[in-house]
Amino acid sequence: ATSSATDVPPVAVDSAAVKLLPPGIASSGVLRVAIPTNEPPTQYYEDGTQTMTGINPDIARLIGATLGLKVEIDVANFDSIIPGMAAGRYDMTVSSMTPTTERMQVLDFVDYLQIGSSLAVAQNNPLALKVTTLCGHKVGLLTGSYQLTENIPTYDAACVSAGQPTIETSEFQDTRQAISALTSGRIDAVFADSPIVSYAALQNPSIAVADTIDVTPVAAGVTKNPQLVTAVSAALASLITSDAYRQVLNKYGLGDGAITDARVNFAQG
Amino acid sequence: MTFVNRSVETDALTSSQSDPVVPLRHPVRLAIAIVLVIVAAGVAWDVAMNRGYRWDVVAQYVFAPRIISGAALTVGLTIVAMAIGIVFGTILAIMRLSANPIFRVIAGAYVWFFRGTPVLVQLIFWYNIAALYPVIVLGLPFGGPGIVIGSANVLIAPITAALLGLSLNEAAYMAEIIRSGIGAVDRGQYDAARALGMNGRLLMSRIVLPQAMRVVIPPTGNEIISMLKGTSLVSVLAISDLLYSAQIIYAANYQIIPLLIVASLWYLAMTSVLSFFQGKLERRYGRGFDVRTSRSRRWPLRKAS
Amino acid sequence: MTFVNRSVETDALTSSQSDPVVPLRHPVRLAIAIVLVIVAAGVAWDVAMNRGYRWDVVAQYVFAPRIISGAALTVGLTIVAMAIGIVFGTILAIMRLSANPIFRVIAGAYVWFFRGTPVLVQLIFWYNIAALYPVIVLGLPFGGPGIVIGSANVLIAPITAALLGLSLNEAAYMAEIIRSGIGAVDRGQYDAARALGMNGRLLMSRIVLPQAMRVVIPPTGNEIISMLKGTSLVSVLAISDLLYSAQIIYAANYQIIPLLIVASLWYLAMTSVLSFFQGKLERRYGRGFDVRTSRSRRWPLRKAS
Amino acid sequence: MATQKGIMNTAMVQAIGVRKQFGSTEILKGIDLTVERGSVTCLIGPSGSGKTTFLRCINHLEKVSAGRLYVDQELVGYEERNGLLHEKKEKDTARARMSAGMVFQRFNLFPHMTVLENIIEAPTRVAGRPKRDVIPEAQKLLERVGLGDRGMAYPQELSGGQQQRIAIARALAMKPKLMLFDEPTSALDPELVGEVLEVMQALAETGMTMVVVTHELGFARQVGDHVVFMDAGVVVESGSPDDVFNSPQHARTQAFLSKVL
Amino acid sequence: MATQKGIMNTAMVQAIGVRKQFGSTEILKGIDLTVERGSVTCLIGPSGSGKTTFLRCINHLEKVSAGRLYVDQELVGYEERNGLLHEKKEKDTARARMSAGMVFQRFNLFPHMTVLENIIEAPTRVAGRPKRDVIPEAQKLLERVGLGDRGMAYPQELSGGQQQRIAIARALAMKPKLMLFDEPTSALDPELVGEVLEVMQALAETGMTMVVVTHELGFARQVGDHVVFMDAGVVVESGSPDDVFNSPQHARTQAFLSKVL
Ligand SMILES: Nc1ncnc2c1ncn2[C@@H]1O[C@H](COP(=O)(O)OP(=O)(O)OP(=O)(O)O)[C@@H](O)[C@H]1O
Ligand SMILES: Nc1ncnc2c1ncn2[C@@H]1O[C@H](COP(=O)(O)OP(=O)(O)OP(=O)(O)O)[C@@H](O)[C@H]1O
Ligand SMILES: [Mg+2]
Ligand SMILES: [Mg+2]
Repeated sequence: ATSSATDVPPVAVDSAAVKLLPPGIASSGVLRVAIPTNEPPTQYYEDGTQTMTGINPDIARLIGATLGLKVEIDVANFDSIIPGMAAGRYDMTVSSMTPTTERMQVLDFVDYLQIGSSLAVAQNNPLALKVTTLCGHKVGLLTGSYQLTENIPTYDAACVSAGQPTIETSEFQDTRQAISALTSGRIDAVFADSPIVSYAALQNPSIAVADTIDVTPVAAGVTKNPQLVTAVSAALASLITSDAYRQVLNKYGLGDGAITDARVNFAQG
Repeated sequence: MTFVNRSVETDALTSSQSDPVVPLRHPVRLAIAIVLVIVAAGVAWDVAMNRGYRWDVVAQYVFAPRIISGAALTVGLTIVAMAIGIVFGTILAIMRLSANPIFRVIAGAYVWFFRGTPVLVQLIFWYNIAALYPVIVLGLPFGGPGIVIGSANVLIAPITAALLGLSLNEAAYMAEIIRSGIGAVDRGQYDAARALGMNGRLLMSRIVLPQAMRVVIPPTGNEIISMLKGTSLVSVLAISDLLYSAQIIYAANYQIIPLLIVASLWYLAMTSVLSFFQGKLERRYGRGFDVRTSRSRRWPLRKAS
Repeated sequence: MTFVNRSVETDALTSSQSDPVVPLRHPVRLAIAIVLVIVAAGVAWDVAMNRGYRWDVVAQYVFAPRIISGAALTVGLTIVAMAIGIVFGTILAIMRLSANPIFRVIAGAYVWFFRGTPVLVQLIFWYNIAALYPVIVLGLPFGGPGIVIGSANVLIAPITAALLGLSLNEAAYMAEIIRSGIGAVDRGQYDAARALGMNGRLLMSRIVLPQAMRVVIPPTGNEIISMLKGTSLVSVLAISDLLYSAQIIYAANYQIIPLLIVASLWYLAMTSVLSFFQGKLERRYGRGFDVRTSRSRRWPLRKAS
Repeated sequence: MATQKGIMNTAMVQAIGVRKQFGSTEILKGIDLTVERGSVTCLIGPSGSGKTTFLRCINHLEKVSAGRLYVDQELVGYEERNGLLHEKKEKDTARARMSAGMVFQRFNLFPHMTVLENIIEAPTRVAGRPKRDVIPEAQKLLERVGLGDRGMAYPQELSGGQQQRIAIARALAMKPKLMLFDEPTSALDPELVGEVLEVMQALAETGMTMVVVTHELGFARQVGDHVVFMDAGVVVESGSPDDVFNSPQHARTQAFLSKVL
Repeated sequence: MATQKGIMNTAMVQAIGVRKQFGSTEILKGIDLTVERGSVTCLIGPSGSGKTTFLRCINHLEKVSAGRLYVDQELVGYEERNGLLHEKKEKDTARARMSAGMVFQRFNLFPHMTVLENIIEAPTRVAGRPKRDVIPEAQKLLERVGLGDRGMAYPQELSGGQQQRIAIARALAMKPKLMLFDEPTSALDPELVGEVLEVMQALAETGMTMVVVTHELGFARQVGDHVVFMDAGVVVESGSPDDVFNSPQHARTQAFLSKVL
């Protein structure tokens, strides 16, 4: 129980995947991974330390171990991750990204986990909301999130065809700000990634999870480099069959999120 | 030795010493200038050519509706928040200079508090005030009875919270600026105005404030520019100003640098327009003040002319 | 009618007219003051009592190690960035006032550009400059040959990017402030100094800048306060300044308002310390300047005394 | 030149034991002085003797600390009701100030207004008179001070002598009963002094009551009805110009005059 | 008082056809003037006639536009090499300025320094002399102008007359060969004028070459060797004080003197 967050269960090195690595990374022996800033529980500072823990950093460490590389975790704000990858500052990012065709112009993606979207509402759900009954309600979402760009337009279309008002969305920069808008009664619900919503509900007795849907894969982003993406996909392909993978998922209560197929550049939506 | 006594040509910007004059050369200055010009040109050339900037994406988004509406919101917020900030700041400045110690203390405390806390905190406070005060009650303090005015969430829409936060904060800064402007008005102007029977509001509005303007305008220009950019803080309230609109777009397509360039181009355009009007206002309110003062500002590399 | 001719008491802050004098009452002013005091007390009482503020949580975190190290980083960044900004801003101000048009244009363009673009963009730019210039090359522009100095990613650590962004941006604002300060120095001071054989650097550093200080200090105080709070922008580079440290904590425990209060308390403390030293400096550099000017600042509710 | 003599309250200015202190230093130490209607009184004295302070008291710009000061029969700074002195409201003081016009050493024209705007500012804004009445009057005043064509100029564009003449016109525009001058020529180049003194002399000849602080002894001798020599907050000597200048009684007066002449 | 007479280059200041224009307006229209070593030359003339501009040219604060101006045998603003006039470097001009001391109408003491610091600033910083040598000299200068005990005061704490005396001491601390005064008493209260003129007279008696712009005709008469009347950028008349004041030849001189006297 005293294990530090940097400890991930041991995994075997996949020597076939190692052979696929681009020479630069192979010779340096280091995989530089960008992890977004603090967002419990997917990534967060271990209490009182500067060490990142959570599902994303742990998956990154497992990928590194499979490739026989030392993993260097760099914490960066989302705004500076993508330019940083283009700049060659990082090789990969594990940040619960949903792969879309638009984003694939900038990065290559390899699936590593599937998560759903959850709806958080006030305790006891006074408005009896479900994702299908959001028409005309105020819903907080994360800027640029999959829920905002993919789910909401579909629901809106349904509302319109049912002759109901569309959903009133508010876009927040941070899911926490959406949650606090929910607790102060400014909005009726928050629709976001299920791990974050479940964690918030755990911390905050005045809100509850009302609905979870749409379990879809999220992917690790890799700089546009054909060698690197094949190496990472090979590593993930062997990783998802390992015990270590399951142990890590279970540690964060995401056992259902295991994937069986580490697809490359498989666009959602 | 010959002495020149011929009449002098009247095109006099250059020395018209009638002997052949060898103007002073500044080899070091010239070299520095040439280097700087080359560097500037190089940077410009590079920026235009470097494919990392993705000028094609910039061109695609620079007039995107979302960007335009974000820019409009930024301008709108800035205008309203600055207007309130200036008016309220003027009142605070006058209170701080008042003979009434209570006014002085209250205005001083206000400035101390609002300059001392981050705008972000103030914005979040106003936005989430319902968590603290679910209903807004007009009533006696210390738990006395009161009249319920309404739910905080209804009364304080996000945009209201944004305006409240930005303008109350701005008022504190403007108060300091206007106070220093009032202090720069010559004492004799008060005497002259009072000797003519002017007083209170009239003295302030007709004599003191118009003259304070000259000193107040440049730092106010700084404030407006800061406010234009500072409105991006309201994105914590899920309001899409210019910068946040760019962020929303790149959150979806990851074209971060081109979209930041788009936002920067808009900010630069706004700042330029503003500087233009600031220059006009400065000239307008500088009118009637010592021309020599303005002459003295070109220094120190000027030659004794 | 009786005329008083007795000698006058020397405790003279109040009118010592020897007839019984009825001092002027200001009923409206008094009423306003009372209302304001009651409102202030009510707000204070409410803030202390409202359980929404969770003062227990505030007390628990106010000296948390993470908050303290965030505060230290904020102070450190502010000191270094302001120091660079002031030095570079002074050089820019002198360039803008130079007789050399190339210097004027370059300094003007610098100020225009850096005041006109958001610091956020500048920070991201410096941090990710490698995306545009993977290796930093000292060489000829327009694609000419050059010497490779090193990889940008190695050279520009997040903290370097933060300092570059903050200080280059600050230099533009300081340039405007110092320029206005230099402009406020009396022309006669230049004449007197030059008549004594002073020139260039000596004239600037011994005569002009020390006198400009008086005008420069108050807006510089504003700038430092803004910088203290503005360092929170560096959180885009995942550097934990004071505010971001508080945000990290509330991200985990959702105690948003108490942690924002913790941050605000620290900011208020810093601002207060700063204002104290600013006051000292203002007095120090105000020394030797017209006392009457300062007398004239207490207005307009003062009675003719 | 005094037009009418009653007991003492027909005087335009009547000071009885006027004292003024700033903090704990006493600047005026009991001034007794009477300025008759229509007379020109010249105040002379060394720097710091309290001349300006006394003039400011007359114009209600300072409140006396003790003694009584009447201007046009009205008590300065206080109102007497039921035998008690009530401090006057700032509003009433402002109104009272309108009865006297004041001209300052450093002109103090409003730099952000044209000459004409300077002159019509108080009549229109303070007295609330319509512009169409005030402007022709202002024009006449400008002509009276010899600057009929400079109405549209800004003060900064005028010479010191011209500015001071505008300041006189501005004060006259409020139709004061009394004009106060505080060293009106001492900030002027010597050759510009004459033009201002000329305007003042012409004004004196219209019967305006004037109190003039001045070092121009020639003017005092020629135009003054009365010369008052002040030193260290007291009136040392006063009388006709001839008496004071030609046969000063006090050593202090003699010492001062020897320096200034 | 002239000590030595050569052809023309023994003069301290030699102006030949000096012209100065600002933009397209010509302020000095060909000034010819010689100031002998050890003499006191008084410049008089109406406002705007170019007296200050000429004084500033002598002190290299302005560069002449045409004609030649020699100060202590050195050409002002230019160097002659191979028959060509080369503009001087700012550094050399600054050095040249040290040969003349200048006293301004508005004193221009450095307000942020004490009196003593004002005086030792240039000798230590510009001439680079050690403080321990300069301070005793400065103290002597202070005593010479009658202010030996005010070294630690700030200029603002002194009266105008005292400030002007400090300004004289400050200029003398650089041991100039020539002293230039630009209306040194015109910003002073009349009673303070005397003390400054006294210091100037004492200085003249030591044999210092002085050029004094002044309206104090008494001083010019008593101390001046030479009076020059300027108007509209030209020298209208010059000669001994007696000649110029008592029998002015030009109408303009007469008109001016009638105003100032
Ligand atoms: N508001 C004030 N507070 C404190 N002291 C003052 C104030 N106004 C004037 N004094 C002091 O009162 C004294 C008299 O000043 P006043 O200006 O009346 O003299 P004055 O005779 O007009 O002299 P001057 O010829 O220099 O104008 C001076 O010592 C001055 O410093
Ligand atoms: N730097 C300048 N640029 C343009 N014009 C100037 C400048 N300096 C002086 N002048 C003009 O030159 C003329 C002569 O000025 P100068 O100060 O030499 O006169 P003066 O004889 O000293 O007058 P005064 O007695 O008023 O001091 C004036 O009309 C003035 O406006
Ligand atoms: Mg006075
Ligand atoms: Mg002059």
